[in-house]
Amino acid sequence: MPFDSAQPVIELSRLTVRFGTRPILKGLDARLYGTSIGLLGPNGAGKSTLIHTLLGMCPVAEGTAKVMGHDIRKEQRRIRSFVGYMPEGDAYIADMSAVAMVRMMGELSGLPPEAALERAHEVLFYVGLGEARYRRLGTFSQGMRQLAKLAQAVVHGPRLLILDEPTNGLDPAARTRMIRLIQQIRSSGKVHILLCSHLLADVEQICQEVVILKDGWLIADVDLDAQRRCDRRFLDVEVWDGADQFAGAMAGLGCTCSSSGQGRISMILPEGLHLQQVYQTIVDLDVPIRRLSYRTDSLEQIFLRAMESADGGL
Amino acid sequence: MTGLLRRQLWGIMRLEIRRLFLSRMSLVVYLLAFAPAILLIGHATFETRYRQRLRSIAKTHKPLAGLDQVYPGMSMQQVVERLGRPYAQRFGRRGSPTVFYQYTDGTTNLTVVFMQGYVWRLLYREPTSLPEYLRLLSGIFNLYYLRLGIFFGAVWVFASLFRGQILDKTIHYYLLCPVRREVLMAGKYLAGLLSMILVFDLGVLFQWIGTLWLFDKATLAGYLDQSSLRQLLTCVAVTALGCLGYGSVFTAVGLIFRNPIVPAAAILAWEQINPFLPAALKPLGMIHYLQSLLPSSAKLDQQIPPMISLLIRPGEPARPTVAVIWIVTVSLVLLAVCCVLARRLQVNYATD
Amino acid sequence: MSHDLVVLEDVCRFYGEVLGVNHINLSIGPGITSLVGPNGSGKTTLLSLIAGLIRPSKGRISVLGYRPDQPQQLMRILGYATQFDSFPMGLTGLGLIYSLLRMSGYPHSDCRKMANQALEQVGLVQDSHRRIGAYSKGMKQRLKLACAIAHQPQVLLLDEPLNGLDPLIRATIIQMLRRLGREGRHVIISSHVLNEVEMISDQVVLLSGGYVAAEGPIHTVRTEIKDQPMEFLIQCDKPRLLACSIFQHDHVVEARLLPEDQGLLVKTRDANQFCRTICRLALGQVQIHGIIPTDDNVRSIYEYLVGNQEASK
Amino acid sequence: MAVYKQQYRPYEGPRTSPIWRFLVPLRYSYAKILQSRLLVLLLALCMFYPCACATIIYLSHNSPALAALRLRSGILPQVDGRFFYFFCTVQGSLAFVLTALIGPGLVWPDLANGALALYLSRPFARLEYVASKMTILVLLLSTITWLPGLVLFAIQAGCVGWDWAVDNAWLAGAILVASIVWIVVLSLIGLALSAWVRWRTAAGVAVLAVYFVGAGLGRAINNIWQTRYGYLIDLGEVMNTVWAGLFRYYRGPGLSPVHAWLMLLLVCLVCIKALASKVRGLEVVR
Repeated sequence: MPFDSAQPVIELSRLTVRFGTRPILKGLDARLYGTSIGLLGPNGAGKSTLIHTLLGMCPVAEGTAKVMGHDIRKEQRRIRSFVGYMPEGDAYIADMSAVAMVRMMGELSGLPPEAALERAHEVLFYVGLGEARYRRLGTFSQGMRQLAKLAQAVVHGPRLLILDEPTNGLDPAARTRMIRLIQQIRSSGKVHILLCSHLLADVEQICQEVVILKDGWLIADVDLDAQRRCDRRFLDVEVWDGADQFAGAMAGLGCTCSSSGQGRISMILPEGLHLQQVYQTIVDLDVPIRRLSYRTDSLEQIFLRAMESADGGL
Repeated sequence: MTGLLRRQLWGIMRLEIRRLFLSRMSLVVYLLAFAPAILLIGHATFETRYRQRLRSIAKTHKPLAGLDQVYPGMSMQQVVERLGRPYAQRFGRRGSPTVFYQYTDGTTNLTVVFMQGYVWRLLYREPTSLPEYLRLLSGIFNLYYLRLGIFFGAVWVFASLFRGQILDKTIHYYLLCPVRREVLMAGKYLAGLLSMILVFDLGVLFQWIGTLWLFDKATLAGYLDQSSLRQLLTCVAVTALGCLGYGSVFTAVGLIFRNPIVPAAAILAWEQINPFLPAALKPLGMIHYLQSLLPSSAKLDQQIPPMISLLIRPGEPARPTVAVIWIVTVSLVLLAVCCVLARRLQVNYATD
Repeated sequence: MSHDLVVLEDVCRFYGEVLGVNHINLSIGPGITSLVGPNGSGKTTLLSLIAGLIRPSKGRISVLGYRPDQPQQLMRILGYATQFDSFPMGLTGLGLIYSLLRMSGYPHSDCRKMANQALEQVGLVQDSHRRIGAYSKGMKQRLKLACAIAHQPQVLLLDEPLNGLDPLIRATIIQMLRRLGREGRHVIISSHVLNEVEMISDQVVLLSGGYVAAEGPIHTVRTEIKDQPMEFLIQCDKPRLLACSIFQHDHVVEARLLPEDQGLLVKTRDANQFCRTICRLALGQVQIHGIIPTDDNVRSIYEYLVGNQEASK
Repeated sequence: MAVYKQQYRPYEGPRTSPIWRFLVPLRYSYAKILQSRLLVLLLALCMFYPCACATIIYLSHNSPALAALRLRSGILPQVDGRFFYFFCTVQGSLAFVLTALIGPGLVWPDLANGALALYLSRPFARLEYVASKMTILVLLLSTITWLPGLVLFAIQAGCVGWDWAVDNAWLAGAILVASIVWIVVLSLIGLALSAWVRWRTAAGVAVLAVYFVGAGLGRAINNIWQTRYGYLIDLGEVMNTVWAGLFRYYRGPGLSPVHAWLMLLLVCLVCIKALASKVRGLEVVR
């Protein structure tokens, strides 16, 4: 890693932001070091506000924050010059060609016109808009506009890439493509990524570290790899049919079974019950199974746990 | 079934009326409807205070003779000898050799303009009389209200009934209700009509109130005796009919055209050139009939320039019954067309 | 015409020269049905056709026996949450639903009750008196849902209902949809998020380029795709040994060892038979602690049936 | 043989100075604006009156040419404050039409498609954004107002001589100030309306409406109240008063120049306020 790991990417100290009198962020304290940080939280938790504050679009009421060691209250311009931002909503200039817009954005970030042109072509190829780069952005489809947004966010070679809901509204193929791109950018090792998304599956594929906000408080800062547990007592089984029969038999062995429809059964194995016995039951009953696995904690469960414990803690 | 129908109609109307009255868009309509009333009322307050002031000045600075006793060419001294000291005097802009003397006898204000010591101009300001005000009112109604106010109000309100919601991408909420499209149409139209009539008739009333307020009871009683109250009632009725007629026209326009501004401009042009059209073409339009309904404006003609009187007077006025029947029939036909259009309306914002 | 099915017979719809949907034949029963497909494959068109917001160029549609061009009857049993994030101006959340119910002809007290119920179901009661203009994207999304379910329709059409919702609310909404599905209502959802589709839907309709590419329960659809052998990830302690024994069977066409003992990838032509075999082998000397189908999901079906066209674009 | 994998690369080249960065969007806007034929045609038309003026100035100092055209020298107007006042009035109206044509397309498309977030998340401040958009109008309007005005002044100076130029230097200043004030007011109005009116044609109409409705209403107020303050909402009248003051030309009774200047200031402030509330990186949530 070429990064100075001693310096946090984002450092928040008692960061408070208010809209009018309504507090949106209530004194956040955190030091985030990860190369790819996920920002999660329910609607209205202040995720977007945090991003806007980091970019200097919201006035800070109290406290401060540092991005790569630069104070957001004093060095806004500096921060914006090394941050790439992909906003959540539609953002494009309808009557410009993709290459012209990306180039202009590059120039606004301080690239000389020629360099900006080179970079514009390069990043558009890179995000896969090579064929369409002379077309007007107004004629682009939703997925292409998302890609163009990503292209303009990386055109100036940022050191921190802030992505707000990058996969929103994309169809599955485009979503896969977008995630692969972000993974590639991350693994180039030259960019930190701050990703904000509701789709936990996407966050899971991209991020190492996850920060969870709720009602303007920071309630959890999780290292994903460390948190992913694999509990050997929880078993998921899917069968083609005969779910009830199978569940009955397993209950006979002391399992707690719950069926969630379509032949899906979740079981909690009692102490001492061996997996072999489960297979034995399957073979004996001749149940046509199609899946059998231990349950791993998904990000969703981590998230829900965090929310619950926050409720309890408050 | 009729109970359900009534409930549905009312349900649509309450939502629409609220939308029409309370949204920011409705400010335009209020402005169109109340602008003349506001001006007139403002003027009335100004005028009353001005007259009070003149009266109080006249008590202390009564001129020695009638204000008509001075003539251009008199010297400053002569004027002062005849009328006494002015209650106010003012000098022209720096360098210019003019002096203004003000006199008043309690009702009329006289400004004497001296150029290098001699009367150059006499500016009388007399209180406007009731008939003059009524002429002004009828002019405002004819030239502004009928041709522009109600017209643009109708464009704004009725064209947006459907088109506005299509542009907003909100029409589907209405179409997804278990309501016949015809009922929806009727509800929207009625809501638009009610609010238009309310706003614009209030506008008319305020204009009259603002004007009549200036006069004392005696003058007004004489005026009401002349059964000129009919003029007011006619204005109110014509406003309502105008809303009805233009309303149906622009409901249809809003359903047919993607951009109602263009046809609205075309219709506006057509209505404006109505007086200059050959007699055969005149009846094709609303303004001809609406004007036919207005009380004959023969009294007004002397003081109004010929171009404008041409604009105000319909060439060959239609009979009131014919006019009303025509307007109502055209509206009904257009509403029937609207119903058919509403039935065929599809929600497809993407390609719009 | 069947009275508990949503039936489309040879339905076509064109917008000028642009294709909306083409020759759709579907009959959708109770339960949760998901429409899946790339952008522009006609999902929204299909939903709007069923709701009668647009008319088919050709073909017939019947929703539980009602025709879409009779809104006064159809809309009593149908609710539609569209993809548009727009609302009539100047209303509160409660006001909107209340007004819409009033418009449908319910009396005042019923409207209040029904509106509150609907808002409660989507968890918006607290914000029901705020103006919609001040709602966040997720709240708007939920409000649309509430509008659609307020009159307790038998048929519920939802266009991207989970878009922009946070995971917590997503979970509650999914629960609600499941409940509606269990109650025997027709819930038709269009969605882009395939793992959610997989979690909630009883059956999928896969659209591509305006045509139906596949329909039915997910696993049935998967087995119908004969030219793609099914793939399983077997997690075990002795992958090499297992690979040797597994190759004895005819239906196994390929086995691949993953690096770092992550397991063994096996492709088979007969999934059912394969699972039986594995279970039997598990009783032997190999400790198998996971049999995970890697392509028996909507994503794989999607990729097999639609993905190729995407790649060529 | 070598294999180069296409992948993301960071940028490590030089950066440009931030001072002139607001000129960047300008370049792209001009490329777009000058593609419109209507506009180029209109610009050419706007040059008609200055050309005519130049001819008049030239002729009035060239008696043989006058004689050849059989004109008496008295028929041509004097080149003085009045001459330039009329010049400003004509070119000012044309500038107004140009603003109505171009202004609406400046801010609104960025607002509609959320492009502001892209601009303002870069080292590019709101002020710079407005400045860059304003410069578009200012440059364009300059080419039809004070630039030809000063050229006319130069021609006159060339024909008459240095002394005239020195005596009448205030005229050149007046041309400059008059034009620039008008341009600033116009471009602010154009930008503000473009930011507030959500539809391009409507914004164009709104620019015209500000002018004509103001004029109409102002007259109405004057008539009903018998005052002159109605002129305050008549933008054309306000501007003409300011110009008349600058060119020392008496137009008869009207507004006082102080009131007119104050009104212009008020208009500018309102427009700036309107712009400031719309040009933001994020939507304001209530």
